[in-house]
Amino acid sequence: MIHVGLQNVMNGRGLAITIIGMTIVFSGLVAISLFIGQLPNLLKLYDRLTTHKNRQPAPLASEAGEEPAQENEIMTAIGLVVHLELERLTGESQKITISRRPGQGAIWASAGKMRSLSQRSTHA
Amino acid sequence: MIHVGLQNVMNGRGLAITIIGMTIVFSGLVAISLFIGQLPNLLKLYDRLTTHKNRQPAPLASEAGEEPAQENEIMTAIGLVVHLELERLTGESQKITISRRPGQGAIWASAGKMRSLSQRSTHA
Amino acid sequence: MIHVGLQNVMNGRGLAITIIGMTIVFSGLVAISLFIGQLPNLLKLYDRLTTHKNRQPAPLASEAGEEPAQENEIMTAIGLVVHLELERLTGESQKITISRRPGQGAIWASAGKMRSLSQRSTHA
Amino acid sequence: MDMFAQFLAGTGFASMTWGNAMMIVIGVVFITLAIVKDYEPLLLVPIGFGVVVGNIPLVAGMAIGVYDEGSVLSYIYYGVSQGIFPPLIFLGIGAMTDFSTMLSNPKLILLGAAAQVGIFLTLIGALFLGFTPEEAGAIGIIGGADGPTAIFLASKLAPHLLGPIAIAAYSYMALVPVIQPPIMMLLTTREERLIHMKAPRQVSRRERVIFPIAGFLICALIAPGSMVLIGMLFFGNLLKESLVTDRLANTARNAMIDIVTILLGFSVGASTSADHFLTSQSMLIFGLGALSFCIATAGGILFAKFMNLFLKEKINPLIGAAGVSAVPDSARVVHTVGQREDPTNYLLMHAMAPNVAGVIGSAIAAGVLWTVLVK
Amino acid sequence: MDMFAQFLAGTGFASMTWGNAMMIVIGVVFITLAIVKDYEPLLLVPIGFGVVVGNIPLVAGMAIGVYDEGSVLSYIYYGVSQGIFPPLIFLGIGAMTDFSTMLSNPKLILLGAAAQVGIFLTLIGALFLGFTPEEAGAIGIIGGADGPTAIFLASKLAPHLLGPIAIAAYSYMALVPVIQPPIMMLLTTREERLIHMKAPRQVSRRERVIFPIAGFLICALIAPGSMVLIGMLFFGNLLKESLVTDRLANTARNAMIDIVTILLGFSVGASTSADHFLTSQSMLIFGLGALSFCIATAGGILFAKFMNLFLKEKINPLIGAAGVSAVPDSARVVHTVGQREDPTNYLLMHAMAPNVAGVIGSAIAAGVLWTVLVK
Amino acid sequence: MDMFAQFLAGTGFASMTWGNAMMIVIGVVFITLAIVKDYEPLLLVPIGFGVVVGNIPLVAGMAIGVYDEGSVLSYIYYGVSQGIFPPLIFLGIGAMTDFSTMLSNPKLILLGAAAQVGIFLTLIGALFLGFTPEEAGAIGIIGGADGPTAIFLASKLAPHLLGPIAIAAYSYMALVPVIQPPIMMLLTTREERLIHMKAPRQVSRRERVIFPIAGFLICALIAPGSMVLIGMLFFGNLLKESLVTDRLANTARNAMIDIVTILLGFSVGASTSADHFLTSQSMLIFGLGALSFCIATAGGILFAKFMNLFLKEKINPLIGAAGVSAVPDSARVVHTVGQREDPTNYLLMHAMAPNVAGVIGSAIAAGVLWTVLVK
Ligand code: NA
Ligand code: NA
Ligand code: NA
Repeated sequence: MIHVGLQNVMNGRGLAITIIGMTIVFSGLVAISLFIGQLPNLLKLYDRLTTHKNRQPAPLASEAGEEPAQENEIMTAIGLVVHLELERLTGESQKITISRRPGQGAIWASAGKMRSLSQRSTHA
Repeated sequence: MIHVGLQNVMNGRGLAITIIGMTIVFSGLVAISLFIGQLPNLLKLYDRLTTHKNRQPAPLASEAGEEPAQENEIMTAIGLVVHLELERLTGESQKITISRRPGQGAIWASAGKMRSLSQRSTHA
Repeated sequence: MIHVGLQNVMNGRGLAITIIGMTIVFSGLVAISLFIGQLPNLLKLYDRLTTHKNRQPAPLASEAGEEPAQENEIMTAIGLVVHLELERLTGESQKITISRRPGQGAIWASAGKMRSLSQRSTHA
Repeated sequence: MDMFAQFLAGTGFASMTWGNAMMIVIGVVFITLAIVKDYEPLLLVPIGFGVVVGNIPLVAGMAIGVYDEGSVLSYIYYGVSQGIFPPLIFLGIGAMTDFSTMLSNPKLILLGAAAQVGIFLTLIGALFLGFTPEEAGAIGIIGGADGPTAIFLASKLAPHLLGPIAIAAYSYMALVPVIQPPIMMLLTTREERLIHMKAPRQVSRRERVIFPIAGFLICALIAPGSMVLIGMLFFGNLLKESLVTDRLANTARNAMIDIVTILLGFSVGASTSADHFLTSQSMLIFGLGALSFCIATAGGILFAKFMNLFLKEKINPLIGAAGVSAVPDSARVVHTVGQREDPTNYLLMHAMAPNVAGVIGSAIAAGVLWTVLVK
Repeated sequence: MDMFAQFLAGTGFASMTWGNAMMIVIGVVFITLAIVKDYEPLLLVPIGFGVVVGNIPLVAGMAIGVYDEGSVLSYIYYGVSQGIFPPLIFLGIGAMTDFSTMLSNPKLILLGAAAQVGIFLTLIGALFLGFTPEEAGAIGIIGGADGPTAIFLASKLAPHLLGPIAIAAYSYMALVPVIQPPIMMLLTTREERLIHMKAPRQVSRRERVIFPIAGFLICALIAPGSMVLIGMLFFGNLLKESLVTDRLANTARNAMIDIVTILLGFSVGASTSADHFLTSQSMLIFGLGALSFCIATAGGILFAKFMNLFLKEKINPLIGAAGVSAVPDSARVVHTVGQREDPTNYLLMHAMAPNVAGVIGSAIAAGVLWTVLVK
Repeated sequence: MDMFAQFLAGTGFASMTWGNAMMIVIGVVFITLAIVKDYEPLLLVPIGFGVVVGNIPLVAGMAIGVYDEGSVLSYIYYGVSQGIFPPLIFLGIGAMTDFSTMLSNPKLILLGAAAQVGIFLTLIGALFLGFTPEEAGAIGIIGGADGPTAIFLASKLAPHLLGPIAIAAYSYMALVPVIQPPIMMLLTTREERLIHMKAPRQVSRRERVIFPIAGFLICALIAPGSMVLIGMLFFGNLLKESLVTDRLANTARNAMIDIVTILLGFSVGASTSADHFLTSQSMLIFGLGALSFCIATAGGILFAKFMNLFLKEKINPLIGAAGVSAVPDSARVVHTVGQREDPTNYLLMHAMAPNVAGVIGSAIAAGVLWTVLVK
């Protein structure tokens, strides 16, 4: 027979588990919170250190992600308009597009393109 | 040695299986046939009952599926033309589009959109 | 203790494996190379034989693949332009399109299309 | 250099048998038919290449082939031998099937029942020829004209015959445009073939949503053995028709069914190594399979003519031939034969009704056979 | 014709129980809610249909059901019972989750921690009612409001309760728009609900790339038991945010997660056959589950009010309710409730921060429970 | 509160070793290289994150890691340890590979054979250093510059070295743009590097359809051990070139290969826990791996120069370096080095011929090694 009662909670160390559990959950998320909060400062520090020593700023993000932005901007704007128009037409449906990375596999793609071009030329 | 002959069919209860099998296949499909045949009437009955009791007709289909049709119609027409044009261009190839449901995941989508908008604005 | 030395190579038949291995690798690729080199001639021979006997050239490729090219050509050209424009807009991203075969499943597609057409007509 | 001799003895040339060579030729013929004649290419190309792969003589002691424990092909084949792939294919088929025409003309469903007579008469034939009841059931299901159903039932009743049964089922499905027209011409008059049928009525979304649930309950309660196949078929269809699970339906009918089709076709093909496949039993199975397709076609047509005795709006009996399943090829054949007589007669949509009903019918039949014959 | 009698005895009608019938009705209700009310359709439709399938009475001696060794459903269910599917779903969720708002407002993460109190208080409640510690842990995780996490932990701690726990978790997740608003109204004043929050700052790509790696290390080192779930979540997010693995992220959040969702939902549903499911334990689990959702919601809201005691820029305490996870439904509920008071208040983006933090929080909690309670 | 102490003792911080920390740093370096330098990101990101995950110290008694029976990671790793994933990746590679340039210039195939000398000389080196023949074979295949082939052979011959071999193979493949150019400059004169090659001829569809079937038969009959890898490669290519199975080819080269790549990369990475990975053997394997890449590159270049002694139309010997496989990176490296001397020299298309031939060559070599060395 199953007994209902506080003794079960004691036997199952319910309180200990709760305290430990909430402590660890909070530890984990507080640690993440603190790390995230400091991350921009750490990155600024890293940038300053690397810029000091070398000639250029750090390569990872501000460069890779944001330098070519000026030229990308117009494209993005056009892309947005096209996207919104398409969305309007297709009634909220959203095309899933597997965008191949430019570098990766570009050779294969160009191989295919060359072939199709040369094939066409035999008839042109 | 394998013997060919009617005795095998008897031993294997071939006739019984055939009669039972065809009976059950027919039972199943006749039952489906009868159900399908009555389904529109059942639905009409259901609609009448629910309309009697309550103020509005049943929510499921006639509403959810068909009410916004007037405004969707023009979109559908445009969509069809675009689709047929694309089909003509790409030679019968058919784009598989995973259309996300408007509700589901729309938050995530909008999150992405907001981010891209604000990113652009830093350069505009 | 592991001993380093030539005796290991002898015991492991390293030289024999190397010679056999490279021989077989070369055999395989030389055989492929020779076959590929002769393939166009073999196909020409096959075409001549079949044209001699029958009225038409072989059905497989030159027909299936290239006969409708004259009419496909303009489509391909348009398609290429559209593709390149899209690529320009979307920044090298490449849409993965699952192109259904025209024959296979076309019925199902047309079933769907018919349904949607008739559905619309109830509102038009 | 005895290692070299040893290796040479291990090459395929040394241990190649005539049977292997013949099977490789058959595999190439399958691929050629698929490419040149466009017969069921999504199945014949994987199966054909699998047949070629499965007949390369193996080196003793290496785990390579479908029947070698621990080999890659054996892991892939596991989905076939345990009957896991067929229900997943049914899921995808359900997610791409439109039952509308069937819903709008329920009496055509009976044609899909009548055509299943091919299954049971072939079972009797197989018993007659000395096959065990389990084997006879697995052979009979070839007449269901439905590849996944045939593989599923064969894996449950007669795993040792799975290869020939699967190959026979898919071969004849690919040959439907060759097998059916003569029988259709033989059993119908020109007047019958000229019958035009009324356009089907519009089916509401509610009907299309309710059908997969109710249809499943009816089938599964009457024949619980059909639960897995029928359940997956109607589950896929519900994903499609509910409209709120579009993305799942899309994946089920694209990536998922494609992956399973590739693995199923290839590994079924690879299971046909000559020593397992080239037996007198296989020849009998192919003979019985051809017979079953003919009987099934005739069954559908004759039942349509029988129904016409009672109906005011006559059915074009050609569409009875679509009751065999073989979706959508047999419906297309019906359409083509009908148009040969009268180019203005569009039978395609009407033929889809018995065609999809035939899928349900043969899944029920498989459930019955499994229940009755399983040990 | 005793074979016919035998077959009839094997049909579903003969062995149908009231429990089965009730479960089938429940399955249909799930599907109906999904379609008509649009409650979590991607989960409720597969689960609902699975419930219907799982309650068709089986024929003795046939391997059909989830619990029959060698059946197709048992192979699919293996991914559930071994906890394989949940991490794969987390991979896909990671590949579609945007942590930006969380990164831009790190203090909101704490709300996602506070809401996990529902897990532990429910554990105490379950212990009180006589469940074993392992069972109590598995039941408590329902309060994490995260289906895959609940299934994962239940499969590890209390596999015999997996069905009810999974169904309870998904049911209440679907019912979030019904459960949460009254609690939110009860625990907040109108002034609090009117609080507008500052627009989040712009997050750089570097932050978004570093976060999944660093976040994983922090969580996994503090609670190694959460490694599998958290690892997959952040792995998927890295695939997304690195931008160089777009195609992998795309497949993870489309084809892969869809396939796993279909199989998981369907087989979890099919595991609820009445004899396994309709027990007094299940009723208790459903009761405790409802309780845990309420406690979790209250925990998040009250902790937000507590934080406001110390903060200059006040948090709108409504967004504390989003700390339960149930992504993205509870964030949407927060937004809706907020707009009811002030249509110009856009809480959606702010609520996403505790919402995704809640996913991490409940995965950590699951890791702790697994570590502490595993035998 | 001894439970708390017990839990603390179970956290990662307590049991973290220097080895684990070092491996985590290596994992982060992999990810960084992939993102910043764009080195093979589709592989290095999953592997790198897997390395991080695999080096979180585990709690005793919990089934989490790759080597713990019944853990989720062990199920995923099963596809690696049984060699199931590599053939599936080859299927996808076949479905995206265009063999046209190879077909149009068959003599360049020999360069793909010559570069395999790296495999066998490395095998001799490994034997010399005291590895067993099986281990030496598995290490030698690193010189094949083909990740899936290396994993496949290592899983068959030396499963205990699979981790280091896979990581070495993928690392050096990623580093091809760093390793190859100096060797290319060293072994060629400026005149040689300036050689222009004639544009390849047009290849008909028939040739492209026949090639995968005939090529498979040739390879599989000469080296049956290569059947699985080569079979899948050419099966995928047939799906692509037949044009009638487009949808299958599309799924094979998208959803399917992506899913397998994610699972393979992640679980290979996770198999590198420091105690399994940081051994003196691993260091030797990395040394031998670097050597094998250099030998393979040199082998291809020198054989091209050797062929030029007999050819009227000279080959640019740079393209010999593409014979190592590492598709398509080494072909790109050839192109880049060639353009450095003469920007009008487009070697890319020419280099693709030995590049894809190198894939076939190393699969044959793997088949030979498997046949000769398997116990
Ligand atoms: Na049928
Ligand atoms: Na949560
Ligand atoms: Na190679």
